[in-house]
Amino acid sequence: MATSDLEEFRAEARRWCQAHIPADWRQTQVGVSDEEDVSFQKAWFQELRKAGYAVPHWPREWGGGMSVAEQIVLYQELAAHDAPRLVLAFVSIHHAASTLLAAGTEEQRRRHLPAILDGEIWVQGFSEPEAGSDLASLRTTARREGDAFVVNGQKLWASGAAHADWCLLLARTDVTAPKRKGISYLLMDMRSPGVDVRPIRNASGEWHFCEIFLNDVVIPASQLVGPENEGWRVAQETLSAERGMTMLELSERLGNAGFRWLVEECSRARPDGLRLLDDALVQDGLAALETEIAGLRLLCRGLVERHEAGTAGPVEASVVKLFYSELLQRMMDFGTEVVGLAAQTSLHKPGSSGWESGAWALDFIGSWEWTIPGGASEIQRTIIAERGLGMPREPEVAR
Amino acid sequence: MATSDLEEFRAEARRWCQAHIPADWRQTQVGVSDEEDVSFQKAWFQELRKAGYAVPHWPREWGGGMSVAEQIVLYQELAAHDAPRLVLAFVSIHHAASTLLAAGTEEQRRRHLPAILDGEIWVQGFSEPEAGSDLASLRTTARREGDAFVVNGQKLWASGAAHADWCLLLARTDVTAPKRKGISYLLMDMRSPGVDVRPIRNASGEWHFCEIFLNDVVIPASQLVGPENEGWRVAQETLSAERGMTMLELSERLGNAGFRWLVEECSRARPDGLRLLDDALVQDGLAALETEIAGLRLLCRGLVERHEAGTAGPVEASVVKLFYSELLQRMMDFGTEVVGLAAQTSLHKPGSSGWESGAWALDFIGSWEWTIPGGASEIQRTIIAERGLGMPREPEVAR
Amino acid sequence: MRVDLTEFHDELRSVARGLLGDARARADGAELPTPIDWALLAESGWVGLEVPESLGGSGGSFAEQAVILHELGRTVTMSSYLGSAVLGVGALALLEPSPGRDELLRRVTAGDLRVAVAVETGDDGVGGDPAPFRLDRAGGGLRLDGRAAFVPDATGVELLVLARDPESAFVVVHVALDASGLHIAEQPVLDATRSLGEVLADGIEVSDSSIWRFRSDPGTSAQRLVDRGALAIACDSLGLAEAMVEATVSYTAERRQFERPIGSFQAVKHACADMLVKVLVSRELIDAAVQAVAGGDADASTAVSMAKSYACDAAVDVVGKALQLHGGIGYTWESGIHAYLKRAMLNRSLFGAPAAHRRRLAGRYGAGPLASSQA
Amino acid sequence: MRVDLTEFHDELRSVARGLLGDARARADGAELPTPIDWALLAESGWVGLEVPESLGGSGGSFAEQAVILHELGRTVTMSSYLGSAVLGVGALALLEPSPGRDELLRRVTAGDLRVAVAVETGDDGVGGDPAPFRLDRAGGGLRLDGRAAFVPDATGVELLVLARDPESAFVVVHVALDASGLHIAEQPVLDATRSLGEVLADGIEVSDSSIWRFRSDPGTSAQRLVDRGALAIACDSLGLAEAMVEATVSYTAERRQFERPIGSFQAVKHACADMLVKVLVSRELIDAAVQAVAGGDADASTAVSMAKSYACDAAVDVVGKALQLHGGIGYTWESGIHAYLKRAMLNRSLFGAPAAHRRRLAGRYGAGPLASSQA
Repeated sequence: MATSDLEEFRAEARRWCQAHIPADWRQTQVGVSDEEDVSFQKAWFQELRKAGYAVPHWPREWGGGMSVAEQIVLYQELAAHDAPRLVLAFVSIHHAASTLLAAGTEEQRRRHLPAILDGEIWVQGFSEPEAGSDLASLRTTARREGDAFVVNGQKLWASGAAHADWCLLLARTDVTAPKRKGISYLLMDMRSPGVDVRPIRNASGEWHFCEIFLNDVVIPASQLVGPENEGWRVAQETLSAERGMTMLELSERLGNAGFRWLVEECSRARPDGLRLLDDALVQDGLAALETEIAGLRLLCRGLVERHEAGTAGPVEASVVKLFYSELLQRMMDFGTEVVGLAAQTSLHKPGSSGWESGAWALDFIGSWEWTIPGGASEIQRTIIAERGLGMPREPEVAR
Repeated sequence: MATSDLEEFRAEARRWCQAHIPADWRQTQVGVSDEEDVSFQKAWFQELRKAGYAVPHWPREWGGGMSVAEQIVLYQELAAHDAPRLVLAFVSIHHAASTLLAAGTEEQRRRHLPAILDGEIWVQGFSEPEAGSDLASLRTTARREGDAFVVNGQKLWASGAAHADWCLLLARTDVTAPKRKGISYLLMDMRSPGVDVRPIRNASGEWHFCEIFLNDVVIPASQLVGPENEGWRVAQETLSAERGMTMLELSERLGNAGFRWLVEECSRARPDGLRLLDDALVQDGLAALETEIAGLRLLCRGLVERHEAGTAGPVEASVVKLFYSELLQRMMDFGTEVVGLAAQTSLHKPGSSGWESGAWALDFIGSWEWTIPGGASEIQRTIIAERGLGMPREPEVAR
Repeated sequence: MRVDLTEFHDELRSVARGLLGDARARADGAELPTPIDWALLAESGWVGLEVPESLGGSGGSFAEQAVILHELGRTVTMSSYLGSAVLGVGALALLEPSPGRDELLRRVTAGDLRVAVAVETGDDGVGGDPAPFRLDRAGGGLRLDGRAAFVPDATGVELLVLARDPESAFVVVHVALDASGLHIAEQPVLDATRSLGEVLADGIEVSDSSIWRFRSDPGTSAQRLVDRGALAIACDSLGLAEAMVEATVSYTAERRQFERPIGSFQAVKHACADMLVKVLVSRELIDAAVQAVAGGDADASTAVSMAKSYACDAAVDVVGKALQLHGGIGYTWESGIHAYLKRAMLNRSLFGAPAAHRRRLAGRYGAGPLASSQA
Repeated sequence: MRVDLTEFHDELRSVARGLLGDARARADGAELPTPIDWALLAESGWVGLEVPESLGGSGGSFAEQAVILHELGRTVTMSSYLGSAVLGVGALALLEPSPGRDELLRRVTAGDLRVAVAVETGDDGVGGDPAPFRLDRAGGGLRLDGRAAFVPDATGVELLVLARDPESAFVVVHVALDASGLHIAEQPVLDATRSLGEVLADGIEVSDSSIWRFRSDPGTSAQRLVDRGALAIACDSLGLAEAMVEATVSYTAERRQFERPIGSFQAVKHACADMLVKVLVSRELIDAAVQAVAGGDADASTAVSMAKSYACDAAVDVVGKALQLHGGIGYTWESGIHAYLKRAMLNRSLFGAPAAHRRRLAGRYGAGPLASSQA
């Protein structure tokens, strides 16, 4: 796409943002009930959908079709104008859609992609209590019985399961195979008998994580994605496929609203007339953060472009995830520390925010939601060293 | 000892320091030849000896006999008055002496302890090229032949070997035993035929480290320390025994001359009239360093006192070594960075200095001499975790 | 040379650990933290540790309070010990004896009532002005004005405020709770185990008998009071951090991933080693500061600033790493680690941020040679 | 959208890597670093990368120089590329054409002579005054005064100085080496691979024909010149750091301790992963700054300050960690890692310390909303 067309698109997206993003959404979304939050999220999704901005990364035939360059511009503008984040639909439009597009049957796609556009909500059912970062050691079983699988087990950390219609489920279909073999990828209707969802409270006091108990849940064999026992491979491919653009979105948010608030916070005159910004230590810390955020945004942009060109390295996504999560944590820690006692008085963050909401202390706590799941930082470092740098693997443990 | 007696001793040590420490020794010892350095060191040792300050930690019968409380005061005063360090005699008065006192025969003690007071210099011959932090995997062999051992092999990182009269040698006397068994502890005359010393240059450009090549060196069996094949145990016990007081000396030096210079350096008016100290960032960095040094000094003092009382924990010495070495490195890095281009123009540090000499960039390089040898920081952390916290050991490697 | 109280402290610690552990176990599962029974603390003699025996206390020093504070931190116990014992008893003990002061001290010690002291708990209290209130002459009497935010345990108790009198000397004013112009409001914070409040004095009429003077130099005494608060917080943070090291070592020994206990991985071990080193350094700095404060040393503020800045920074790092090493479990509300993190975060900011304390330390560098702390 | 020069850059890099690698191998074992043959660099066309084709150059931009600088850093090559090509050619290219300037540029490009530019290379050059010299009217003519320390490659070459004329505008003065009042002295530094000098002008009489003016706004041009220096150093540091990551990965794969390659230990792996991340972030920031400088972007200084502060800080950390992971071997002179560490240390301070660049970045925060760097 020529630069001028892209600049025209930027102007268009900018106008849309100015016209459609409610100026006061952060104020109105503080302390809302669960139902209000869900309805705000669904309404915002439809608003974006009308503009063609909800699923820009999907193929044109399914309602997307934006070029990568345009998507970058779109996420930059949404971030610059501090749009509400699509939290509820996140799994639906990213993991669920990319799984269906990459490995689903035509029938599965036709059943679910339009439904997602109409508001069908998905949850990811991968993690389990005993597995943690060793995701492949999952224990939930799916026993083949005629034309169906009968599933038993327990899933954990299923974010938003309480509102989900469908679940991306990994379950063991061959218990005798080595741990990465014998896992299958299934689409599970959350209204199936035997599915029991129990929200658990997290460190910030929120309830979005859930346990899912599965007790003889019957899933028709037609809801298998990819070949039986090949679910691990399918999950790996689709997990990494989407990471680039979502990381780009997050890095743009951190660099726009996130950093801007921090500077604004530090620019506010205190009762004694001084501003935090007058402190050389604060200045230095801010400049270091701005620099790292700039590095992150460039890394994300490179990842997206190289992914598109098919030249991305094997661990670029791990590098981005590691760097983003620890930078987020450091930045929120900095915000908490410099804002001081006042930061301790924000007891709620607005719904629909990103990982940075201006409630520094709460956001600092929330940052562990990035350094722990999806392969904890320790795991990412090992992946980067072994797959990226080719360093020798841990020797086999003697038994 | 009553507080008043101790304060009297402090006053005495202070008067001695004021009278005996040459005010200009740092200036005169920059860029001296190797011979001048050795003769300055030997003369300073005799000066201390006359005052009873050279080997305060030895038993009274051998020329020492100072209480731990007095030794602490002595090292505080020497550090406060920036005395030259005993570099050359370090192994002689510490490792050699404590080994002889703990595990040597009466004859060995009588042969060497008075000689050390007269200037006999010792070197430690433990490390080897292939062993590194895995000290116990040493390969130098000592074959028993009648009343003697015949030694072959190669030692590395023998600091000061070029000036040494005697060597504390670890060699393998049973090549079939597991790696920590079958090692013996020998006293080797450096003038024995077959001993070849070659200095190697280090990263700072200095030559104090040496390789020692051992080719059919004959060591009389009477120069064995402790039982044959028990050398590893002997070495472990004597290595840790001495660490407390020498670390206390180093921490007092870091807290006195080291930190004082840094503050003085930062207090000097620059051409533009400003001082580094006027920069809030520099102030913050200095205060953080002063705090950590205070913590280090208290840790060292506690280690010495608990060691004396027999209540020191198994990893206190590792904690001190790790914390000191990384603090030293951080502080020298800070000095190098804030002093800036001017720090790059000090090409030589004074002989007889401690690890902090005011030549910040050179001292920064020198700090790796602490984080690498004697069990690199990585090894210390493992020791602290496994022996101090009782964490599970690395599983056995499958072969 | 100081009297060796090690054995006495060990015993006190062991009793406190048992008692607070039991209380903690009883409170587990409650939705909100429950304050520990104040009567229990008073009966145990912990409130009056520094109170003269003649007034019902045990005539000890801050060193004994430090033991209790450490244990309260270990168990993230909710109590008004900080407000009533550390600051309340601490302030009263610094004052000239008087019937009013003696009576109040006796009753606080006995557990009959609690007391809060409104002092500056922000960065301004570190080397700046610790008194948020001032007394001015108005008509024939005196009137009190000022505002203190984040006052520990300020609601529902007797109130003392640190003020400057018309001659600018520091005094403590005992304010009647029904005084006109007094507004006290709870200030909710993320850490639900601490109760903080805002105290506003808007022209309160004050009688002479409720203005109490310090026994020693008022400036030094006022600074000591705020230093007590800072050091108390540091002791609390050390307790938090220590408990988290132990919890992490124990969790990672049990939790298995990749066919081995995760505690056998080097990354986990080295992180725990670093946590331990931070705890040990914190402990040394705090022990030294406690001795300096208990002994009334002239340079106690220096030791306090070192202990407060290092230990409170370290505790946030240590608790954060503990959360990380506990993995997803650590991030649940149920694991309780969040309570440690929130308290560590609040502790870092309360009674002066680390940077504020380092600024006070750096203030000494311009002024001639540094005293070498030998002790 | 910019022309894609990736392929051209890849080729340039590959040629440079071969050539410098060979030169490095030949120099190995020498007691002191030997400067690389200047004629070789000129013949390879590297000196004239930014010189117009009409003057014998290849008409490129800073982007091509950045490729060479990166490779010079990787191999810690001693050369006067920084002084002559980055600053010398850079300064001349910013000037109005004139016979004297054109002739000098042509001869530098051909490798016939080298040139140094005395600019402010310390913290003051970052957002402060980059010109260490001033021209004053004296009698009928002009005289030059000033002093510049740490001038790259200042000895034994033609000399340009950045000065302010009597109207305070920036100009470049071509100083005759035999001018009375000129003192040039080598300034030895720990990093033996760099040659730095002190230039002192004590009332040098200057003729009009040796005062050369900038083509564009003098203030912007002078700042660009110093920014070029800072960015060149950042490219060098990135090269150093990258080479050290590779060396460490390769060494730890070979070196065995405790019956396994040390590279299989998690502590070593995680350290290498962190080193790589720092290198990758440095690379992104440098690529962006190189584009901004090559394209003459208005906010190029911002990109340069980010690249310089991050990459030069990171390089010291990365090289230091490389030394640590090489163990005792890394600490020997023979391993050569010391040369990387010393150069990384000097780089960190030259053309503005990281803190000075961050101060320049922070200067933007007070002034209204931040421009969001998109593109």
